Amino acid sequence: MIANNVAKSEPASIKAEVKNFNFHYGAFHALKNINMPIHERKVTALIGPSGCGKSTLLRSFNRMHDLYPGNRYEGEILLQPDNTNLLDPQVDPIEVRMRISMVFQKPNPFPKSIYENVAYGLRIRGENSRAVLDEKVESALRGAALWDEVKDRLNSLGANLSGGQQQRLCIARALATDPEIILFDEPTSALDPIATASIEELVTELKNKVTILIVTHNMQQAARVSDFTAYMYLGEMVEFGVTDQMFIKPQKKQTEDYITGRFG
Amino acid sequence: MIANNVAKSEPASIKAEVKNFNFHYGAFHALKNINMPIHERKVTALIGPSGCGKSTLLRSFNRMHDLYPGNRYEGEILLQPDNTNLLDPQVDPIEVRMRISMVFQKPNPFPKSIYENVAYGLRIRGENSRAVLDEKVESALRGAALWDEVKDRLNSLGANLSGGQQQRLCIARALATDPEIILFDEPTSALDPIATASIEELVTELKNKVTILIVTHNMQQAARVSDFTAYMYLGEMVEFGVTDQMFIKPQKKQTEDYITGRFG
Amino acid sequence: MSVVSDRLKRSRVRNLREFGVETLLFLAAFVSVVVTLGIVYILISESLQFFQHVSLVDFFTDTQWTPLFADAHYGILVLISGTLTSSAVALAVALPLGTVVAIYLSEFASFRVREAAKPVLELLGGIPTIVFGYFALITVTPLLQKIYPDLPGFNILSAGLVMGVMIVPYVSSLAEDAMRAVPMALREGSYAMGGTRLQTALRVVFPAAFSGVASAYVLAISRAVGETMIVTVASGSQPNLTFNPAESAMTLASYIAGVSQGDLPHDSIGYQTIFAAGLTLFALTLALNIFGHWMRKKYREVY
Amino acid sequence: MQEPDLLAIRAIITRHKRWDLFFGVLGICCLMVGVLTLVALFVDMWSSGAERLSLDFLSSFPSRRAGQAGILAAWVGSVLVMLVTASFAIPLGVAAGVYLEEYAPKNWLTDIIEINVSNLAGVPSIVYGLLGLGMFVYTFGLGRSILTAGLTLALLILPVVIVVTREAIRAIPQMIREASYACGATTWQTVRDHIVPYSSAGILTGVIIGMARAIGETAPLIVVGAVTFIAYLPPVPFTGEPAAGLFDWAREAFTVLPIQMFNWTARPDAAFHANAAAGLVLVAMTVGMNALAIWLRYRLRKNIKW
Amino acid sequence: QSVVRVDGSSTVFPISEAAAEDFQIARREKRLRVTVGMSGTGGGFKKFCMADASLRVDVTGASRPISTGEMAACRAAGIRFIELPIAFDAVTIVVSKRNPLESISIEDLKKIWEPAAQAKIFNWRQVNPAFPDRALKLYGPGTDSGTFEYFTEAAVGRVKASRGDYTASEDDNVVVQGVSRDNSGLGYLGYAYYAENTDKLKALAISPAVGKPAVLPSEQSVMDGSYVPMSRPIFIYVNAEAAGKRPEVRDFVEFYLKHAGAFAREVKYVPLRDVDYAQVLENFGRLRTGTAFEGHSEIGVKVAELLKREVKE
Ligand SMILES: Nc1ncnc2c1ncn2[C@@H]1O[C@H](COP(=O)(O)OP(=O)(O)OP(=O)(O)O)[C@@H](O)[C@H]1O
Ligand SMILES: Nc1ncnc2c1ncn2[C@@H]1O[C@H](COP(=O)(O)OP(=O)(O)OP(=O)(O)O)[C@@H](O)[C@H]1O
Ligand SMILES: [Mg+2]
Ligand SMILES: [Mg+2]
Ligand SMILES: O=P([O-])([O-])[O-]
Repeated sequence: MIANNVAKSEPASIKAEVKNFNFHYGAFHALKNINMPIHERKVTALIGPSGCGKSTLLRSFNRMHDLYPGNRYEGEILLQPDNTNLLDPQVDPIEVRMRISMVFQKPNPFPKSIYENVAYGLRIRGENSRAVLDEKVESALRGAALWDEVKDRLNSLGANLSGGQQQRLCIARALATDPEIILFDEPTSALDPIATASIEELVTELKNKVTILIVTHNMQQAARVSDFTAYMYLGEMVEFGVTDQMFIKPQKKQTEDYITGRFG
Repeated sequence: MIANNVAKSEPASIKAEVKNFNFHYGAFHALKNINMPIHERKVTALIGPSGCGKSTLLRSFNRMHDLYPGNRYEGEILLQPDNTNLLDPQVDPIEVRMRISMVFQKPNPFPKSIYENVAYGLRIRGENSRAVLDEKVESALRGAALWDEVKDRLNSLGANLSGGQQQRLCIARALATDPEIILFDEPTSALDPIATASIEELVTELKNKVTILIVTHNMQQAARVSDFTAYMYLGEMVEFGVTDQMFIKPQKKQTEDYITGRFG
Repeated sequence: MSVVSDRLKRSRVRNLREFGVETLLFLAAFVSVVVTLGIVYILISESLQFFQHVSLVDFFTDTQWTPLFADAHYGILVLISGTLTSSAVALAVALPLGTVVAIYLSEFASFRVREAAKPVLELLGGIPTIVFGYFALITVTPLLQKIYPDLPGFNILSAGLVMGVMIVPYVSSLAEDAMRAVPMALREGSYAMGGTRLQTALRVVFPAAFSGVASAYVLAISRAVGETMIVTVASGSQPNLTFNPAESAMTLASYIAGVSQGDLPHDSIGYQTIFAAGLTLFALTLALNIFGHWMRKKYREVY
Repeated sequence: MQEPDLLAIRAIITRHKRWDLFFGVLGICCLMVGVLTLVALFVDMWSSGAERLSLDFLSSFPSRRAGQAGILAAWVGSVLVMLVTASFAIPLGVAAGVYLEEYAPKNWLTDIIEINVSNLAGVPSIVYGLLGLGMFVYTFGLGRSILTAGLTLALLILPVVIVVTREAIRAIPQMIREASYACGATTWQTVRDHIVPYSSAGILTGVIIGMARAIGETAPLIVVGAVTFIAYLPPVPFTGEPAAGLFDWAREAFTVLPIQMFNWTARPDAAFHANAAAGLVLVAMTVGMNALAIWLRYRLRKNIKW
Repeated sequence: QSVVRVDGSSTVFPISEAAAEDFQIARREKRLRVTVGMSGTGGGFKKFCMADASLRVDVTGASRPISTGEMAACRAAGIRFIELPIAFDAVTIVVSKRNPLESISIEDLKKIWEPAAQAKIFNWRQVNPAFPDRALKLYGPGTDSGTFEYFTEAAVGRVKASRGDYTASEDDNVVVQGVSRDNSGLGYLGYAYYAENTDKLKALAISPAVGKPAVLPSEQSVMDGSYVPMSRPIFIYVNAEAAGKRPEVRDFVEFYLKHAGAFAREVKYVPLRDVDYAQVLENFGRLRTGTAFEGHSEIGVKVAELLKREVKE
């Protein structure tokens, strides 16, 4: 069903794989038999019209749905290299989340200082040595291209930053703990064009270090930042493929209609 | 400064005109020297990236900003045929709102019956005759292409309708009082594609009876429904023109970048 | 170009009606100011007469409070000490308990537990305080005496403990509201980092909700300071300058209530003392509330 | 790619989860302190007063013989006092809440009113008693009557009503207001047609909670002068000889449940202490009112979706 | 419909309440009404002598005679009153059942309660070396009560002269509660409270002076005048104008006086002798206004003698 036009011959480069995945919000069947691979150190974009289930799929990767009652997973998401099905009830969601970070649609820095925001993930892992923290906070902020802007006011509140800076702060927070995958849910939709550009640039750089999964409603953004694209519609995966090919020559009429803006 | 490529030779067809309009949210200068005409019984679209001031401009037309303290208008919006500046302090905002209706981004029916939702505008004008109300409610619901779907349950709650139906109910509410202009602020952004299509169709039909001003973040939508388009950026009116020309051959590089999705 | 078309002119009738309604509503809101002024006027005018008999120095430095005895002393510190001690005991129960319950209900409990527990706790706050008073005296004190036989039959401790339990719902309910108002996005932010419930609750939600929690605390403190019947019934109304909860004591409020039961002659100094005590109590709670207002402004939610 | 140190992560998680568990248990324990106190209180009152509860108890006047004493005058007094309280506190409080939310400009006067309201909410009830005594009894000459008691308690719960009204109003989404204004409604029309109707359930909840508090108040009523023994009911309007006026009952002397209870517990004769079953009735009344409020709030949350 | 308003002493309250209850039953067909408040003797006189007729009460109970200040207030308001003794109360000194003490002398009571003892006397031993060495915890009625005034006058010698650091309450059960639970407690209260709680409290016999025999409070010892100085008459005061002009007030007071003996016994007070009640009724019938006292209690006074005294206003 899925037109997987990526060579299957690169097994080493698969970081995770979604297999026959179904998701239910109570009685509502939100995701239907999803299959897709996540390539290591690549950017995979999820696109589709509003309500098609992009966020739902993304949030399954770090078991975010466990926070709310009544949600049900079916099928597997296999995480490599240990080949763990991260949906397995035996697997602790906290463990999953420690390995897979997330950046949200609206920047949501904690009501703490910039420093403490970034250090948060380390602190809850029990890291209290100031030296280690200092070093990791700095490198995360550098990684999020924020260091130069905030290095003189690490103790001011995260909320005092501009929207784009806050979003980069959230990225730094996600980076600080060396995650294996970072999930982005429409990370720029609340931002102005300039901030958007800086985040996009950042995402492109980050993929050298970490696997990235990004939801966006902006086709151009998907085209600009991603290596692979999955097009979803009404809870189904319509098409998955290498971004460049998909945008030039989608295999399905439906995908083409969407990409060219004929609906949505 | 504004490239007004519409023939100035049709004065009778101008419903309203924005002249040297500035708007301040307290200390924040949100709209800067806006000039544009609103053509009678045409659809004028306002487009531009998030935060550029589209909603702010739209809401100035029915003095919505009067509801909040600290907002300041400067300049004029001349409403025809009265040739009155509707921002004049002597003008009663209530009279303005009775003549210029509005439909919001998220459908916001009152928690009353469908019938009472539509009748509300008439009731506050003192209309209490059941016969008149019945007639006007029906014609407004027909105008909003909702009559057939709800005629058997006029007494059920507005909130029980689907999102698209709710939005059409809000349109019916706006239509019921025979307004001269209807303002739409991203009326479909909370709706699914099918509901979106029905609203777009409705807007196209309505322009036979009433002047329409619509804000949208969806370029394709602007292209589909509007006769004129205004492109705004950071509180300024960058370009105003006939929609077809603007989408085919915008006069400014900036507009072109935006329309082709190179940023935003 | 300032010609305003008739169709758009302001309507005088409508404006008048709107103005009339607004004025009426304003007057209703202003009643609260009138009430405060009334309270202040009554307290101050009676207290002024009181202070013609008693110097402020005596009032604040004397260590005995026996205004109604032949050998009269007017040391308000005695009542203040009782008020502070009983409040301290109550708050030592109410604040930690209330906070833990709030955190538990907002972050740990399932929806069903929360929906069931909150109303039950709120019932606790709705029970007449006089009922609590007898509960403290007749049930709690003997229990405490089993543990601590030297405890006198009237003591601050049992009144304070019961008062604390009574105040728990004020703290937990408001603090829980404040914590639940913290956007889910912040919680998700913390969980997404691998935080546990407790870490999320203590490190993210609680600090984010702090201004709301603080106003819950302020309300709890003013409840404790002003609580009357529990102390009147259970802690013995004995004017001791003491901070020992195992003793019997009199608070500002219980003094007023006790003396009011006797209904002293209007112009006697004894009668004026209740206003002096009332004024002190009012000043105490006013200071608290202003402090609370300031706290709320300072730590307004930053999320 | 960093090789995940799963074992280290798992060790950390196990440790943290222990704390989680500990806190969960602590939370339940703290919750139980409250719940058990409530239960103990009920059991306590029930065991000492249940046998006195009967129709006779509700329909007899007080008596010096414990076994014959009833609470007729007291509960009627409580109900009438509440009637007065409600009819003043609700309109005033709602009007004030509406003003503060929908009209008040942001200026110093509004600020003062706001600080004032929150301050009044914290003023000890006994101080309201002093106010009622000075204002209603001595200044306005309303006597030590049902009216005075009702007004005093009305002032006492006024801040509660105001605060709750404001909260209920604040829960109405701004877009509903905008929709109304966009239809051309004036502020008053918006308030009348939307704000008050949509917040009415919330306001009602608050009013009930306020009333439940007022009905249990003892201290301020002692100050304004409730009587202790009263063996007749206030006149029903338009009955009796000569016919009573519509509001004559409001000028009558009164007693209320908490006062009656307070008096009985103060008796030398221990048989009266069982009459603190009056307390059971009182608690039943407040619990009933609170339960009603809770039920309303629950219904409200379920029914209203914006 | 006019109401007979009664207020005043909490000591007298049970008797007034009984009178009000039975009176309303007896006069049911006439629908006569009585309210009884309980504001203490001082509070009662305050309402009794109030200038504002709408706040004034018709009858007030008093566990001590009217004071000079109160008389002045009444005079200022133009109120004349009739003083009517209705029973005896015996101020009873109580200790815990587990306290070995059986009797106490007035001197020792003075040492315990005088103002000079405040913040000084905290141990029984400090009072009398014969007493046990244990903490002394004191309980007593509130300062606005007649019991307090009478006790201070009788024990310390000056009205209201008392230490202030004891547990004071207008509610006499507080004394019962406190003393019964406190092995080292001592308190004083009205006889009725002791009579109802003989299972929890022990009354001390009182010796009026060192060397004199100690006497326990009882109906007998009060009636025969041997329980001195702690027994005292209690009164009601009636507004003379109301009694003269309002038949229901007159009717109520007469009813009250006719049954006072029975009511008093029922609520555990000591009644007067029948001849005395007859005399009281007669005094009332003549609307004999004024007080037989000098504005303060007298220790060890005899009712029969009182009723014959010259009265003044
Ligand atoms: N908590 C929930 N309970 C029930 N249904 C839900 C819930 N969250 C989302 N849904 C439904 O699941 C479907 C997928 O939602 P999802 O948020 O994943 O869409 P999306 O593709 O991310 O859309 P958007 O671009 O608007 O964010 C939608 O139909 C939505 O209404
Ligand atoms: N109430 C307000 N107070 C202060 N600034 C405001 C307010 N509302 C909007 N703004 C600012 O005014 C600018 C224009 O806002 P506006 O809502 O008109 O943008 P928009 O073009 O409608 O954007 P969007 O597509 O996101 O709705 C933005 O920078 C916004 O931050
Ligand atoms: Mg989404
Ligand atoms: Mg907008
Ligand atoms: O109420 P008293 O009898 O003690 O005045």
